[in-house]
Amino acid sequence: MTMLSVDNLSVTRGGLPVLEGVSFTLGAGRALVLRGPNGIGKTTLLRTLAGLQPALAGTVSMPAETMAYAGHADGLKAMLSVRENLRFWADVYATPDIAPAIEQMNLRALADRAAHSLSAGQKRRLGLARLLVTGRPIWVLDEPTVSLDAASVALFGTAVRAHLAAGGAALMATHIDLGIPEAEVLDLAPFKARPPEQGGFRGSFDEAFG
Amino acid sequence: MTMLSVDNLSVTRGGLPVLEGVSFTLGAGRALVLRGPNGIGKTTLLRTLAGLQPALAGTVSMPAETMAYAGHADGLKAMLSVRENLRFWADVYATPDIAPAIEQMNLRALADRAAHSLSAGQKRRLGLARLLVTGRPIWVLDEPTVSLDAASVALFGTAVRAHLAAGGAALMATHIDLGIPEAEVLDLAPFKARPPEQGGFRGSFDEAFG
Amino acid sequence: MMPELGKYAVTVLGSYVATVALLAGLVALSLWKGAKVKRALARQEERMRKNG
Amino acid sequence: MSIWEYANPVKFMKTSSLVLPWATGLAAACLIGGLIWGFFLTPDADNFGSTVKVIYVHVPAAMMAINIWVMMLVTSLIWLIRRHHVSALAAKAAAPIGMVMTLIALITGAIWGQPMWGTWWEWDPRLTSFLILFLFYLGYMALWEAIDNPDTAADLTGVLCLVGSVFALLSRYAVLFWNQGLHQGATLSMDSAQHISDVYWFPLLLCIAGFILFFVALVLLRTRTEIRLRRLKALEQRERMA
Amino acid sequence: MIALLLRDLRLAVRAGGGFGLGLAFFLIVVTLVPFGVGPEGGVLARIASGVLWLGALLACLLSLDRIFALDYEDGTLDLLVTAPIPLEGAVSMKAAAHWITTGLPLVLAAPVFGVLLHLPAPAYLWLVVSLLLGTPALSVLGTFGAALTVGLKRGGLLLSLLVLPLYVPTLIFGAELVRRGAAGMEVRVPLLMLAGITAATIALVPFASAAAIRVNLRQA
Amino acid sequence: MIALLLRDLRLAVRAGGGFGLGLAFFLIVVTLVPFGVGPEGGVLARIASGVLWLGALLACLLSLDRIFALDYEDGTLDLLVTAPIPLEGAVSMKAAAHWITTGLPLVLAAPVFGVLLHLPAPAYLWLVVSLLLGTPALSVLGTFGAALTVGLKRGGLLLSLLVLPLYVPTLIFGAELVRRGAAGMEVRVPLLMLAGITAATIALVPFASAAAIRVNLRQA
Ligand code: HEM
Ligand SMILES: Nc1ncnc2c1ncn2[C@@H]1O[C@H](COP(=O)(O)OP(=O)(O)OP(=O)(O)O)[C@@H](O)[C@H]1O
Ligand SMILES: Nc1ncnc2c1ncn2[C@@H]1O[C@H](COP(=O)(O)OP(=O)(O)OP(=O)(O)O)[C@@H](O)[C@H]1O
Ligand SMILES: [Mg+2]
Ligand SMILES: [Mg+2]
Repeated sequence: MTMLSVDNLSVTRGGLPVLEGVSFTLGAGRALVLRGPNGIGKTTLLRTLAGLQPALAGTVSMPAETMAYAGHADGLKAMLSVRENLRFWADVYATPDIAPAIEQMNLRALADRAAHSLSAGQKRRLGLARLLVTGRPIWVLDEPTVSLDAASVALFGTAVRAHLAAGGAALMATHIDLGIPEAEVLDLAPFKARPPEQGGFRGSFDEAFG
Repeated sequence: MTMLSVDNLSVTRGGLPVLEGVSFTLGAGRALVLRGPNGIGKTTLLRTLAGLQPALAGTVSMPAETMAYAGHADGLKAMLSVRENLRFWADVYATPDIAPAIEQMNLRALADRAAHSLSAGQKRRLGLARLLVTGRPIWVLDEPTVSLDAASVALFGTAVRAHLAAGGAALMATHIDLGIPEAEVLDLAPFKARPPEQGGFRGSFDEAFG
Repeated sequence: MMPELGKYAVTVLGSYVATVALLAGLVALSLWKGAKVKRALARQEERMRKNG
Repeated sequence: MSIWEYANPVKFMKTSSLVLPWATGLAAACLIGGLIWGFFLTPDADNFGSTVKVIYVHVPAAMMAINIWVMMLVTSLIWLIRRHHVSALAAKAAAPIGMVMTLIALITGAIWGQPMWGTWWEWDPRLTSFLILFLFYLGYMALWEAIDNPDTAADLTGVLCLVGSVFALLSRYAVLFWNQGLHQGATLSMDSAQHISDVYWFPLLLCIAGFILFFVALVLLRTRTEIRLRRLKALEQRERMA
Repeated sequence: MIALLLRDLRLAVRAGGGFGLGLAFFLIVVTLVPFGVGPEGGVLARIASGVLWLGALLACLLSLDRIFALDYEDGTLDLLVTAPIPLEGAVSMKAAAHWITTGLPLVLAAPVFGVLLHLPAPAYLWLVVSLLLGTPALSVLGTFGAALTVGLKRGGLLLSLLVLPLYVPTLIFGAELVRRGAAGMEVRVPLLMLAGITAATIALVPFASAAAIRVNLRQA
Repeated sequence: MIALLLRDLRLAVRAGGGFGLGLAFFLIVVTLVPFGVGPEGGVLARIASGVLWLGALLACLLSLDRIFALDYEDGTLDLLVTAPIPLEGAVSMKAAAHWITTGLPLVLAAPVFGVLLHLPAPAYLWLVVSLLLGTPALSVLGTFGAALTVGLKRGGLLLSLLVLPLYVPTLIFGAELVRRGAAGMEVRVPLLMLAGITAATIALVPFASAAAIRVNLRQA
């Protein structure tokens, strides 16, 4: 069953097209990894899918309220404890229980620590636990394993696999190994936007101009 | 020739010891990689070496003004261009020229872009270019290759090797492969601070109390 | 027994009442917080003794 | 044995638990004795009428307000120089008492001003300096509250107390320069020419002693609480690390 | 949505920006005014209502600039926009939290500060009424300004520049209400205007704020 | 060290916190005052010098809170502390940059604003002199407050609470200097005091600020 389908999508950053003609579909229980060199437009693509910015062309279709997004920043409040941070997002998404997320991301020992006193990797783990409490089936993740040690990467792999097994789907951008060998890989390099002379899209201002 | 020697160092975070009895030396032309799980105290150790926080016990000896530190955050000003950011640090460290750093980190195409419009990996590359303009022989780096793609990791490896060949030294904490196989590795897990009952240090207040 | 305060009764009584109320409030707050912290510390020490 | 031994928290806890009951008892005795003496057994004054009785709360509170700040300055310096935790915690414990004393001086003064000067508040230098002192207390306490690492908070509030003291003093001169006031001069001096009559003087002395002892007892109590709180934090943290 | 309100209140209390601070700032402004304009009771009484209103405005302003900026910087705003609560509601909750931590304490404490400035006796009631009616509009307009400047570092001064002109009608009717009330004059017009402005602001401005945030995120 | 000054100035210009904004804020405060206190020229002239000084103080304050916070958050402060320039010098440069972007424009523009408030003619010279002598102290004390609160999110209001009481002597002598100068009275005492306070502040306070920053970084 297809949960997310992207058709001929072009995305812009700062008014300039960065990727064009991206198409893929994501079914229940499947994971897709986006790869590509720095600056190719992975973050831009994911933000577009998350609805944070409009697409230049093409269509994105998925059922409403099925997607959870996690970007480069974790969205943690430094002054709140790990538990309070999770509790807040659970309330926003109206999920009843945060205990499983704390267990799965191995945060029990840290649950009452203020977020600002966590190490870089511990913060990231909390950011991933937030995903679990959204209860959303489609995960859209931007470099989820940055700063994680090997054990935590494995933990993340387990969480993703459990999510897929429960009928979810995951779309992830990364440069490093996520520990999910069964995921398909989409290299974005071929979709790099061409300059207008070669038939690429024109930037928002170019277009209006000529 | 020894450039940095650390002897029986214990470091604290938030008033509590996290690592104890760490000793190593770093000679000219050598690189040392610190490893260890999230939260073991890599960042804390590096910050202590950089003089940002006092050590609990032990000694750190290195010649004055020989160390350049780069932490989790890059210290970039979003509103300044890549070139202006580098120029500023070059002025602070009184190094004459930023062109080689721009070349080495492949930033020429981005040189006049404002830092806020860089992608995560591009920002990181700029952070590393900053190191090159310090002109300092000892590099102390906290997870330098986060967010970098394979090509940029290789670029970083080349820069480190050039630095070592020029008689520099590098101390780096990381979870992932840095692409510098000749570096020695120090695993910090054995140095985890013991609780006081087992003969470990007491926290700053415990000490006064007991 | 009450001294004759004349037209300034409100002034004098008001000052005394305000002073005593503020001091009493401060003392009550200090005692309350003291008891609370003492209890919390006892609980914590107990727990740490049990766990090793 | 050096005096610094008392800066050891354990030693401090032991000694203070011995001193505390005595200080409390003495404070209660002086305070109640002095206030009763002053309130019931002193005559009205010609120029003040019965409002002269306000002096027994107003003046001791005003004196304590200043002296407590000085005490905080000294303990902050001890912390910054010798790093005795008890010293910093004593400063933290004293600040709310000082703030309340300032508030008492301000409120009783305002109540007193209404019949005497015909206004609740006048921008007289004495009153104005007290208002500024109150602000310094507020800032100091707010900074303690805002920082959650206890040693960092101790360091920063210590620096603030130091800089603040200098500027509090400067403000006093500035305010005097700015407005000559209505307030009473210092009649507490030992100079007999302007000495207030003994009838008021002795109960006032007793009240002042009472306020001082009250402060000592309360600051001991609060410092004990702060020490426990500090230890609690240290233990909690160690538990988490384990 | 209540979760957001509670979280913001909790953050305000934790992060050294709690209830007391707005008040303390207000007290300081009131203390500083006589240093500037001289201590004579007559002059002070004339300008008292204006000073109190200006103080409220500034206390509001100083606590505003980080209202969205913090959420923007740590990525929370991205996540909130993609969360299943309407952004307009989230913005209103932010404004409510801001009002509870700064506006409300000011309303309650204003009479005490009135004493310091020799505010004439009949003005006290009107001071409280005018602040109670007017300060919610200050918070809501403030969130609008904060939404416009959310992407900027050092938005502080720019924010004031955008927001202060929007405060003018509230300030005029608020201060006028106090002055007329104190003088025993007719107060119906400023009272109704003040209430009307606040009601309309609360109802409409959050839509503008939400739109501004969406635009700012688009290029982040 | 000059590099730091230049960088800060450039950032101020780029990031929407440049020269103009302090002035614009000042202008708005000056315009709002008549709305608050009523438009009679007599009252305005009496309070004009005080209002101008208070406006300068607030314009300073609003631009302060991010003075170190931004550098702290993006990691620059860590790097500056490990760089080969003394932190005390860096702090002074920050204060200088702040003064150039907020204090100096106010000094230059104050006479214009004086006109709006019917400032009496002989006061203009003294207004400029007092602001010129006094505002550097405001910037330096402001950096001290900013250094104390650098680790805190939403430090804005707390910062004001810490800093404003420190501004009292400067404000009093500054406003008094203008008042006396305008009235043709002796100005030597306030003039000397103002200059003395500013000189001592510039010489000593940066050490306290640098110490506060080091303490704050220790636990970062
Ligand atoms: C809010 C207002 C007031 C404040 C902050 C205040 C402050 C002080 C202070 C600090 C002292 C101690 C002086 C010293 O020991 O040298 C004092 C003493 C005194 N105050 Fe006030 N005062 C206030 C209002 C008043 C008023 C309204 C009156 C009466 C008209 C008054 C009458 C006195 C008297 C008689 C003394 C004792 C003078 C002496 O012998 O030192 N005060 N006040
Ligand atoms: N505000 C902006 N204005 C103009 N260009 C921008 C802006 N932000 C990003 N870009 C550019 O858009 C391109 C795509 O950036 P994006 O962040 O999507 O890359 P990415 O694939 O996520 O890279 P990384 O792996 O480094 O995170 C980059 O070349 C970047 O420099
Ligand atoms: N402010 C603080 N107060 C108390 N404990 C803290 C504070 N900051 C960090 N810690 C704890 O100190 C320990 C060491 O943290 P540190 O950041 O040095 O780890 P790290 O090895 O760099 O981890 P990572 O690989 O995740 O970056 C961690 O367990 C962390 O939770
Ligand atoms: Mg990216
Ligand atoms: Mg780390």
